[in-house]
Amino acid sequence: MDTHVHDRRRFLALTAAAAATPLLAACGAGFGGDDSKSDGSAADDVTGSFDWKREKGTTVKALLNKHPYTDALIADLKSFTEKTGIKVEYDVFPEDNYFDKLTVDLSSGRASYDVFMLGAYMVWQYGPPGWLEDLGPWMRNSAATGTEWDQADFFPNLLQADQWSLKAGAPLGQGGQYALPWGWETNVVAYNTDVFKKLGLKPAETFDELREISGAIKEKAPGAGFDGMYGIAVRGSRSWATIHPGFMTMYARNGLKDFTVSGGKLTPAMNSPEAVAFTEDWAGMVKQGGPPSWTSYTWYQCSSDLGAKKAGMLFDADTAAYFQAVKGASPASGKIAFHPGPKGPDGSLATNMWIWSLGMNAKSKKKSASWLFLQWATGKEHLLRSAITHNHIDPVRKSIADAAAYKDKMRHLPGFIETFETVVDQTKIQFTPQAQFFDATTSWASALQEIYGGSGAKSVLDDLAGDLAGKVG
Amino acid sequence: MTVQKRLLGWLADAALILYFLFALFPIAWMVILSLKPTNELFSTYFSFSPTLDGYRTVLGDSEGIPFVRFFVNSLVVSVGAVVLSLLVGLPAAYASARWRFKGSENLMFTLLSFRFAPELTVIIPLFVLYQKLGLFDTYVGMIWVLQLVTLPLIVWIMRSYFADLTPELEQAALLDGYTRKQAFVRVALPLVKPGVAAVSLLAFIFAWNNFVFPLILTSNEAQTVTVGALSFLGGDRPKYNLTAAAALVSVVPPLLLALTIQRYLVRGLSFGAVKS
Amino acid sequence: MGWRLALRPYVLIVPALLLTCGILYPFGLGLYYTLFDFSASKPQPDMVRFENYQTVFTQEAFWNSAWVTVLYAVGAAAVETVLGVTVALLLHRSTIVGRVLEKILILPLMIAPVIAAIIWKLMLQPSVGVINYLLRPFGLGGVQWTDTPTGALLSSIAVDVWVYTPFVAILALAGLRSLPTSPFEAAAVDGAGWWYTFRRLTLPMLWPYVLVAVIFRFMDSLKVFDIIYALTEGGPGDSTVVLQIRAYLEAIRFQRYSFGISYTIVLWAVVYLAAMVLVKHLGKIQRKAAEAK
Amino acid sequence: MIRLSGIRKTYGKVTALDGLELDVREGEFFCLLGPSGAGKTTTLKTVAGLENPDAGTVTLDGRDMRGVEPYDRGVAMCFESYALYPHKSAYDNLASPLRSPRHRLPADRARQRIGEIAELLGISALLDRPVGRLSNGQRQRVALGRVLVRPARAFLLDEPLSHLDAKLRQQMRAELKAIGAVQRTTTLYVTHDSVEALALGDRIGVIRDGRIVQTGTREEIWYRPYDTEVARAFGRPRINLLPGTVTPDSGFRTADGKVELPILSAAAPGTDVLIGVRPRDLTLGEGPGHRLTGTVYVTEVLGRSVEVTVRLGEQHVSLVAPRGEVTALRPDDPVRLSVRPENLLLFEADRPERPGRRIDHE
Repeated sequence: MDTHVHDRRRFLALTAAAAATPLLAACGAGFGGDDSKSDGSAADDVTGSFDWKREKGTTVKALLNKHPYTDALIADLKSFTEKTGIKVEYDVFPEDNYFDKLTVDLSSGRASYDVFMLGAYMVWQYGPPGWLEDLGPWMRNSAATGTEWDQADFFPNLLQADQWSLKAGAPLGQGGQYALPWGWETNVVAYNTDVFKKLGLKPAETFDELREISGAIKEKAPGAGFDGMYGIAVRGSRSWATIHPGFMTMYARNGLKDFTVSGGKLTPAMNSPEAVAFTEDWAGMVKQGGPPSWTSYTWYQCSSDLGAKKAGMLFDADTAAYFQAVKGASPASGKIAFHPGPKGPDGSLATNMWIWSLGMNAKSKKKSASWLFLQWATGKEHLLRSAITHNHIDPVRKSIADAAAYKDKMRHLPGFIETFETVVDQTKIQFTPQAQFFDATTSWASALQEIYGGSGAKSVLDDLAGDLAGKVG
Repeated sequence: MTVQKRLLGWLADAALILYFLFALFPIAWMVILSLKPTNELFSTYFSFSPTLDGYRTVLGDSEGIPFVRFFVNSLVVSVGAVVLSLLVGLPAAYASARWRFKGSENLMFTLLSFRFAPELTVIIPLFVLYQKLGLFDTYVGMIWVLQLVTLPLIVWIMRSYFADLTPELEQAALLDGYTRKQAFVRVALPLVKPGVAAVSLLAFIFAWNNFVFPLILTSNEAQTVTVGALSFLGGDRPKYNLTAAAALVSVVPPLLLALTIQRYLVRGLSFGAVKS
Repeated sequence: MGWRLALRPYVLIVPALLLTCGILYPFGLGLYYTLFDFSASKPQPDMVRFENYQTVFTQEAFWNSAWVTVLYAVGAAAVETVLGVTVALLLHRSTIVGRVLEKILILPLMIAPVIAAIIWKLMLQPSVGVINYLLRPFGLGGVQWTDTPTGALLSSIAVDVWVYTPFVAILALAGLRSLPTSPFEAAAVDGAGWWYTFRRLTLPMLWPYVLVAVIFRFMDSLKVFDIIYALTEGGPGDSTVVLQIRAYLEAIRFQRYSFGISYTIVLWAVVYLAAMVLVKHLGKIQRKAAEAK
Repeated sequence: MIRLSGIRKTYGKVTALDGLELDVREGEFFCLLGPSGAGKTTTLKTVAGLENPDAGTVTLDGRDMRGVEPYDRGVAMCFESYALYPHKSAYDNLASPLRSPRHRLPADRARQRIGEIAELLGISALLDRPVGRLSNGQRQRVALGRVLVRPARAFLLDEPLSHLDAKLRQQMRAELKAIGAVQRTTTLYVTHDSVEALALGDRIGVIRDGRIVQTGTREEIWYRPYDTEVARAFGRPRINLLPGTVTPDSGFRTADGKVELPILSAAAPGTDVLIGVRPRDLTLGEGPGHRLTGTVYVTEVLGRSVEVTVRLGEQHVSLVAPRGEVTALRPDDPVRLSVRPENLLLFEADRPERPGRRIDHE
């Protein structure tokens, strides 16, 4: 800062003088480029032969989101401690506020947590400031990683989803591995078999059919003994989370892009004529066959409506439907079937996904122990156990997806495994990676609400694109 | 009493009951929710198989959420915040009510304005600061930050309270041979007791219900019930029954406090709240 | 020894001052942050002086949010005032019904606003919510409470009203209980009607008490966050994006810390000014009320 | 002995005391008389150390009291509001000084002392009552008791009788003067009631706008009032003040010429003056001194005597006559009045900025 700035600052003398130290400390420690990139990875310090007991006696702190995967993890922590002698302390936070918590924590540049849960989208936000440890060197170091971890066993698209070169618009699957897939959700259609049978419906194979069926259910189901039932539950709240499940999946199946990338420059594409037409159709579907008060719908409302037999279909994470479908979970248990959902005009089953991943704090002072924890938590042994005895479903590992015990467990849900197997290879992150993801998708959700509320899709999406061009480009 | 008057009386009672229907229905609904098993949450409205499982789960620390610990944390932190605010705020309120010293008006107003400051202004700086000072996720840290909630309320209301209390009582005590401190403790303080009780209750409730500060500034060690109650919503299904049960359990301390000081509550605020 | 006397009030106030400084410090820090372009994508922030504020004031989004915030605050404070005073007046008659209900008046205040909003959201959900269920016999089963901009704003205000009306009612009731009885007896002897008594006696004398409650409520609802966050998240569209929601999104969700904090500083300034005006007004009203007595 | 010199005290823009000088002698019962807002209470509180003067010195028994805390000044004060502790019983109020570090007595001696005082004030039966359930008169006694119960260098009594009804006030006045402790102890007594001041005060100080206007015995105040205000303050019915001018032959003449009186004071002819005569110094009918004639305007019975208002030209004067002498009088009846020249007081005419001062005899 030059002297001119210094003068300028004098009027703030009191606060500034008092404030300067922590701010600079925060900047220096939290965002400083120099200390994190200087000399290779801490993984290189691990040499010799692989040993689970290497970090015996250490304690690792984990920040976890309240989730069935988490329940399964916590239930199994004892075996990790037995195996490694590492103690795991954890904090569990409610999903609505989990990322606020994590974001503030990471941005402070402190290592209050060594490991934490995150989604692939968060890599785009947390990666560029250097908050996330690149796990690549750890995976590649045979002294740090046991052979049984078996990297090849992961579905490759999942592993790639957590890889990025930290450059806006650069495709995933290149650069550092900033998190490891741990559990995931693919976005498909779940439907109430009772109402489909009664009304003689078949799962939609095209988007037009989906819209038709949605409207038909809303029109006819209440008269056919399904009190208050509407066609299709999709998220609609003013949140980034509204975009990524059903909407983005269908958007992608229509061959649409959020941004176009050329020469490293991102151009918003949600206002392309095709995208405008699609968005109009989507809003129309919601109006005709969607939930009342759609603009307040998060996955809580979507999934509970399916469970309460108020929604004929749910186009959202397969797990959201799964937890309503399992025996005794809801009135609709046993009456929920799964289907990949409508194909795109060209037959595409491109599907968007959410990956609960595990990441490591770049500022962690216990990286070696943290890596052992990540390795164990994403390893076959734990994941298989939690898939079978708990509800850690939608395995990230092929070996588990193929395991007979797992298939047996899921078999009673009509179409679940078939659907999973159909879409798994075409499921990937359909968004263009960029750091302003949350701003972009929140505005996008807001735009959807406006279109749903009756504003012209073209002008709303043009505004959105104009706004985002400034922020993202 | 004329027929017309009696009729009006009934109408007034009916209006009152109408308001209380509005005020109490959500709480009644929370009670119903808390007694529902998870799988009947949305299937029926008023007919269900009531179960105390919700409460068992919440109080049994299952679901991975140590709610009982959060409960104790909330108690420690809220009581601590109110007690600290009283210790510090009562003398300040007294001083500013008794002596019109230089800058007292502005000082008091600034203090009040903290009550209305957005929590987000401080939350990030405070987080950095707490991490540095080791106050993150500690009782001390929470009690400190909750002063933002409790101190201005207590100072502002108690100040008007002291201002309404004639200074001659303490002056009489001085002439009786008591020191100023003794006059404050033996004469002024007992007289503002109802006000202290009422304002402490309000401060306690606001501290107890605070959400953003504990969310960001605590983890497991000092986390409080409000954040805890919300934690039950996550997981495989939104478990409103557990959230409702947790919320109802966490109403117990403020409710008990309110019942204890019931006789002070309205009286206590009656002359305190006014003079500025 | 004279100086010791002059110093006494300061001595008493010092602990509070110290504590205030403890609170002030992070505020100063926050204020200081706003002079930089501190964000996740700008790891090494530069001083930009007042650029953040310039951006805030030139953004259409800011003015929209400011407008929504004012609507919300005025709406909530107004309804709470009218309803709270009405409830207090009804309770003040001390009928048997009133005495029983008075004991539970404070209950809604004890539910954390964020939880209250979640429960309300559940109750207002047309598909499975109990309110639409109960309204079905009246043909109102299909009302989509939060689905339009107006509906969403009104629903949020309704939750605010639910939580905070007891606060106003308690203060108003306290005021009613402390009014002198002689003017009312005189009015009764003069045969004054209910409305006259209310307008000419009750209201002017009660007003200072109510105004304190109104000030607290108005200021507090200007910085509403919990309720809207849990109920509408700011939607539909931008219709309920109040300033604190915008600040939250910017500072925490989008990680533009400096910019987000600038929003809160502006909000604070607005609240500060509004409070100053109201408190001045309060002083005037109190003097008037004192004369009325 | 209490001495205040050059005391100034302001509250913001309001000046409460404006260079006040006051001297209360040892053992004296001194009444400070003045209208409300004159600075009486502030004076008392300044003596007690409850208010710190902006300038000037307070001396008690010759010691400068600057910086001496109230509890170290050894004075006892009875507040106009009584300032009884509302959360305590009458007994506890009386016991309060005796439990303080300054005047502590062992419990049994305290009880005995309180018993004596309660006996003296006739409140023995009330001691267990909370003060909220005492009548005004009873509270006043308790407040007085709290003053008397402890040793004091001086008593400061602030309108102690003002809230009592007339009969009780008269009774208390007598009792107060009869209390031994009061007789022995320097007492500064504040009142707005001139009758009270005349009845109680060994000396009286008249205070106005934060200054002492006049100090003196009741005779001095009565016969040599400093100005028309002081003259008006004492005596009911009020003194008659007739406006007029000094004639070239050193007489007094009203504007309409209906009243002419000789004057003993030296005043330049043509000066606007007020001539004062107290109603009781005017005699109905023939008597010694000057005579005046007029007509009856109105009569008003005051117990055994009657106040007669007589029209003298355009002026009215009041006089008090025994009832027996005036029973026959009807309005408009012509009457004769007489007044002794030595009972005539001559004042400068009142001016907007200050009341007219008395013009002294030669």
